[in-house]
Amino acid sequence: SSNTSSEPGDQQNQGNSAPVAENKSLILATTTSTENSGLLDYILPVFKEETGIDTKVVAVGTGKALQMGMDGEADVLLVHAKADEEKFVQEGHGIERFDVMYNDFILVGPKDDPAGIKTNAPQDIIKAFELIEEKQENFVSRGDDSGTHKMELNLWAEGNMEPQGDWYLSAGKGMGDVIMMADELNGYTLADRATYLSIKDKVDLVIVTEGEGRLFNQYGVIAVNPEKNDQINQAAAQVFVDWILSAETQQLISKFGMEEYKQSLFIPNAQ
Amino acid sequence: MNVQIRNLSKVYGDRKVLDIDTLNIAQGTIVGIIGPNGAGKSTLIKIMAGSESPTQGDIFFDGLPPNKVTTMDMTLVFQKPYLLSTRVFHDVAYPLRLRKMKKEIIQTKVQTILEEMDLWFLRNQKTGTLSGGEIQKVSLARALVFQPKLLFLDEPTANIDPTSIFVMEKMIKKINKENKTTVIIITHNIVQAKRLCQDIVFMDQGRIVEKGSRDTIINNPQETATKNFIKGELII
Amino acid sequence: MNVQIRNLSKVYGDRKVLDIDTLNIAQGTIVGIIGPNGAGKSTLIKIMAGSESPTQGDIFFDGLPPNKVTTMDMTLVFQKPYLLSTRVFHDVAYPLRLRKMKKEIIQTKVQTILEEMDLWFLRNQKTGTLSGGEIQKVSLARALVFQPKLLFLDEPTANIDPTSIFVMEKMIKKINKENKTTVIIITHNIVQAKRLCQDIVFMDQGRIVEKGSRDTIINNPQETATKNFIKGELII
Amino acid sequence: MGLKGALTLLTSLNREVYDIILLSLYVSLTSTLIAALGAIPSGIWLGLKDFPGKKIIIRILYTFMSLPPVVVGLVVFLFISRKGPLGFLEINFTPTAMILAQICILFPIITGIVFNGTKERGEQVKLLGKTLGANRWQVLILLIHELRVNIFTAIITGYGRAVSEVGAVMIVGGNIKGHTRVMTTTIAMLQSMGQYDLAIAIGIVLLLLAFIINSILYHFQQGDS
Amino acid sequence: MGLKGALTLLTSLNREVYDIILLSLYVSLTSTLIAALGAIPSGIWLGLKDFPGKKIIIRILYTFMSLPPVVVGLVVFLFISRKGPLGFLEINFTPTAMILAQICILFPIITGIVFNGTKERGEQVKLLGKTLGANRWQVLILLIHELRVNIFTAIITGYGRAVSEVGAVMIVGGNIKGHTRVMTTTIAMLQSMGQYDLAIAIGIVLLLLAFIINSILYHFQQGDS
Ligand SMILES: Nc1ncnc2c1ncn2[C@@H]1O[C@H](COP(=O)(O)OP(=O)(O)OP(=O)(O)O)[C@@H](O)[C@H]1O
Ligand SMILES: Nc1ncnc2c1ncn2[C@@H]1O[C@H](COP(=O)(O)OP(=O)(O)OP(=O)(O)O)[C@@H](O)[C@H]1O
Ligand SMILES: [Mg+2]
Ligand SMILES: [Mg+2]
Repeated sequence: SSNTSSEPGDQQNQGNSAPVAENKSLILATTTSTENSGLLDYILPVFKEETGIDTKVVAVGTGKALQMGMDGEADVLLVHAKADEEKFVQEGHGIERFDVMYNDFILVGPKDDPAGIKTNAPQDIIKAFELIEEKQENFVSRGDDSGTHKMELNLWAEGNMEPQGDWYLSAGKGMGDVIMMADELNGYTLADRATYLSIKDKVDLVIVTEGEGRLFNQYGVIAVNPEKNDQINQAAAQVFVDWILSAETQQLISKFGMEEYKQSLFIPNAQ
Repeated sequence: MNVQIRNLSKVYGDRKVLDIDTLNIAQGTIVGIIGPNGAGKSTLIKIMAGSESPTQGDIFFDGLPPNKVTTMDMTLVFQKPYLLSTRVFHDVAYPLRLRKMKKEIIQTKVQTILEEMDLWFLRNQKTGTLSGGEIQKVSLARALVFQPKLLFLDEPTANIDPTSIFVMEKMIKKINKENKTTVIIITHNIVQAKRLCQDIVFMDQGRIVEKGSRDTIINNPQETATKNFIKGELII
Repeated sequence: MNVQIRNLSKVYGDRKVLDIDTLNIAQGTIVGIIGPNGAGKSTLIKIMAGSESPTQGDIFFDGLPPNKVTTMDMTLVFQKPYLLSTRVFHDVAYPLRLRKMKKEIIQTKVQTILEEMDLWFLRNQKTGTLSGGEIQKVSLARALVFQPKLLFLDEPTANIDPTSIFVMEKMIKKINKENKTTVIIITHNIVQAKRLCQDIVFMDQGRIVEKGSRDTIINNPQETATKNFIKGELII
Repeated sequence: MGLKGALTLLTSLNREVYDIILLSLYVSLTSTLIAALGAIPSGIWLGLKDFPGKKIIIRILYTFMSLPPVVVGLVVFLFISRKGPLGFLEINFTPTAMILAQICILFPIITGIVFNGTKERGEQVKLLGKTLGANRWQVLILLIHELRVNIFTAIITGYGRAVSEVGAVMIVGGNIKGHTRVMTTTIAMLQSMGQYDLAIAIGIVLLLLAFIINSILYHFQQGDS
Repeated sequence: MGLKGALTLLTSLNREVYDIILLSLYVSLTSTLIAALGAIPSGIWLGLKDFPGKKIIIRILYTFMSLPPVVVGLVVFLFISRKGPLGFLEINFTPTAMILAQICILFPIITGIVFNGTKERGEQVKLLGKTLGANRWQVLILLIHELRVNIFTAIITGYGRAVSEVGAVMIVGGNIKGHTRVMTTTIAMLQSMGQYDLAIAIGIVLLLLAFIINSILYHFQQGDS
């Protein structure tokens, strides 16, 4: 089924079988950033109201979320590691991947910015990493195979650097924890904007690098291949995919965060 | 109930603490077991009562190996009594509750026996606070209350004062008479053995040295060991 | 050591189990305490030995309240002895180890006393496996081994066989004579009290009913209660 | 600060908070109860019976008192996952799964503590029961009565473990809002979101509840002794 | 599968794996040892002494047996964080901090179990010691000797908790590779990365070590009894 590529129209039709799906809840495996930022709490009640489907959100790292998809433990995935996601679909674990929304990664660091990144590399992440390595300033890495971690590793590789030494701390923890650790250790870390904003007033960290193309953070949605096992709630998964890609939901996503942060935390970009 | 023992032995490590060829105890008798410390008296009585397993040998009650019916009809008062951590009344009532008797019957039976043994005033005391003699009295009361057919007593009056000893002995004699209960009692009090028992068994180093009627063993023992042992006590 | 007691009482809930105006025990004597079960004998001896606190009253040793020096020189053998969960030898050696004696001296002293009391063969046995009488013997040995100046014994021969009783009494008399140890012994064995003690105290219901020399109390008691109590025992 | 936060939280009458508390209680009490029902007789039995290989069983039992909750969670997860041998039960990400995982953690703990208590005094109690005519079942009841202080410690220790444990319930439950979110998973989540005050406030609520539960159990243990 | 994985892991002679194992042992043994040194005398003392307010202290003690590791971790973290009162010690994200947090978790557990054991038999032992002339210190030694089975259970339970605990060490240690990564945090991390096999393999290594530690402790407990 790996070469099966459904047109959105098909899905719309399949989505009509939703009533069957309603008596079972839908398991959505996603990243901590979507849950901890409050986005899902914001949009899922609308989903429930419109479709009657109860969504169970399991918030884990992207690596684990994909693993859950491979094992058929989740019905639908909302994650952010595009290359891995495409591989996931290619290998037949998912039906098709769709862009849903994006936000961006940012480099955060201590207010006094000991590596001088704010002045020397406010929009150049590779340069910023070079400065950190050069000055051996503490850098806390997610180290957990998450989407953010993968992005970070790509950036080091792109700059031909192999970070190691006492200053490079691989934590193996979630985004919130890692931001807190960076704060505590007066270090830098690569974070997704949503999580940073939600935690900003608890830490002294400031954004030192942002707004360049490489820091683009795309989220995608994938319905898990129903052939994995007969418990997969494919109908509901399709309803969810269709719903999150719909114009109304996209509109809803764009409104999230405006009130509290005066900016959208996720920018919808479904085609 | 009568009791027969055949080739009974108990070995700990390389020490044989019990080694008995044969012992027959007739229904309805009171039999005393006497002998020096470490002779194996408690080991013997515990094995008979099913509280310890022999290394080897057999025991028969009324000709049958131990079974559910016989064990329900016998009991053992341990040398170191264990009282339940509750109040005296409940401790004594316990065997009756095990036998699912009616509440009123339990009340009557327990009250009767506690009064007979001058223990009624202790009925609400926690067993953990009793004096040494009181513990022994309560544990005898608990054994007598359900009128067993076979009663094993391991030095039941060791901590009892001279006056109360007579009460205890009266109770033992009474159950033996009224209920035809066979009683096997270990005691270091030769005078008590003389007062209570029809037959006496003298043990030493795990073996039965001599057994016979009270008069034979106390007044006219055949073995020197028995003579010496009995003589010890009677010197005043 | 001599002992003086003034206005001693012990109350549990609303029951006064001990109520003693005055009791003086002279240095170097052996004093017996007799009386019915629950009379308060163990309570009294435990309070004297500092193992229980009185509700009220004072005790003096050689005129002084209990202090570190006197408590190091006295000991109590409990009615229910507690042996350490180790082997007999180590249990008996324990008070000597507490006193930081040299290893060889400990070895000699423990061996001597175990041999004197016919316990040497048990030296490597775990205390948890001893017979009732053996436990009492070991706990007496453990008390005697460090030659206390004041020795409290609570029914120390209740589970001892007639022959061994003489050994135990010999040991008690010996420490009293050689070491001038004051001995206070509770017993239900009137004959034993007669053999051992110079003075006897008769207690009932927490009070001292009568005290005096052995001959007075046993052969010529003044109080009816004492008479009845003594009489009970001597009927054979 | 924390205590005040806890009280504010409790008096806020927030439905979600109450659901979380109730689910915590349900999961930890149910798993303690079920584990205890199996573990108490097992511990007593181990304390009394002699059989070949007992020594090694005991060591394994002690070892299992060290079972890491995360591993237990993972193994249970693999068993009940859709692909797993028990997948047909469809209990993944449900309170039932959380209870199952906690039972695995508590069982060796409660058994181990009861076993040790029984070893010291159980034989004596059993013999007494038997000499007075108690059958197997009655002997068990008697043992539970006489060893109640020890059994109480075992249950309290087990409950303490259940209610405070986060690793296993997080994995098999998934911390799903409204379904499997309990106090500890909430605390862990809040902690990772930097909401320390709220995390500690819920921690204090958890302790207050433990205090109440312990007091109730203590009351039972006292009985008429 | 898991056992084979564990063996492969152990024989791989991977330096990183060995460091993680050694740090786990160091942290859990040190915290058990320190907690036990304080908790054993405390438990004994509580079991023997009567004083006003004892009942309430006991209830609080039992309650603290339910301390959620995450909360303990968080509170310790706040104390030793840069801005916290003990920030000057600069022990955040170090093994010392992990030990500190675990001591807080183990202390009530060990104290509670020892307390219950002492309650049953401690008074008798104490009185015997005193009548034979033991001073306070010698009485304590005697009590530890006589209550060793119970104390052993307490230590095993405590160690089991320490070595399997993840919530507190994760927060105060930070699971930093090469610095504060222990077996449980590794397991949790691997689990969160979906690497189940490796997670279970490390879990089995953890249990093997627990087995060895328990056997050694058991050997001591046996002593000459
Ligand atoms: N587990 C054991 N290991 C070794 N020896 C044991 C064990 N149990 C009992 N014994 C020994 O067996 C002997 C017999 O014990 P038993 O209790 O039957 O004596 P007894 O005749 O009742 O003595 P007493 O008059 O002192 O009560 C004792 O010497 C005792 O030390
Ligand atoms: N904690 C308690 N609460 C209530 N009564 C108690 C408590 N402790 C002891 N007693 C009572 O105090 C009385 C005296 O006890 P004690 O042990 O001193 O008696 P005794 O003279 O040594 O008796 P025995 O000859 O039986 O050893 C007993 O009736 C006992 O039940
Ligand atoms: Mg005996
Ligand atoms: Mg007494």
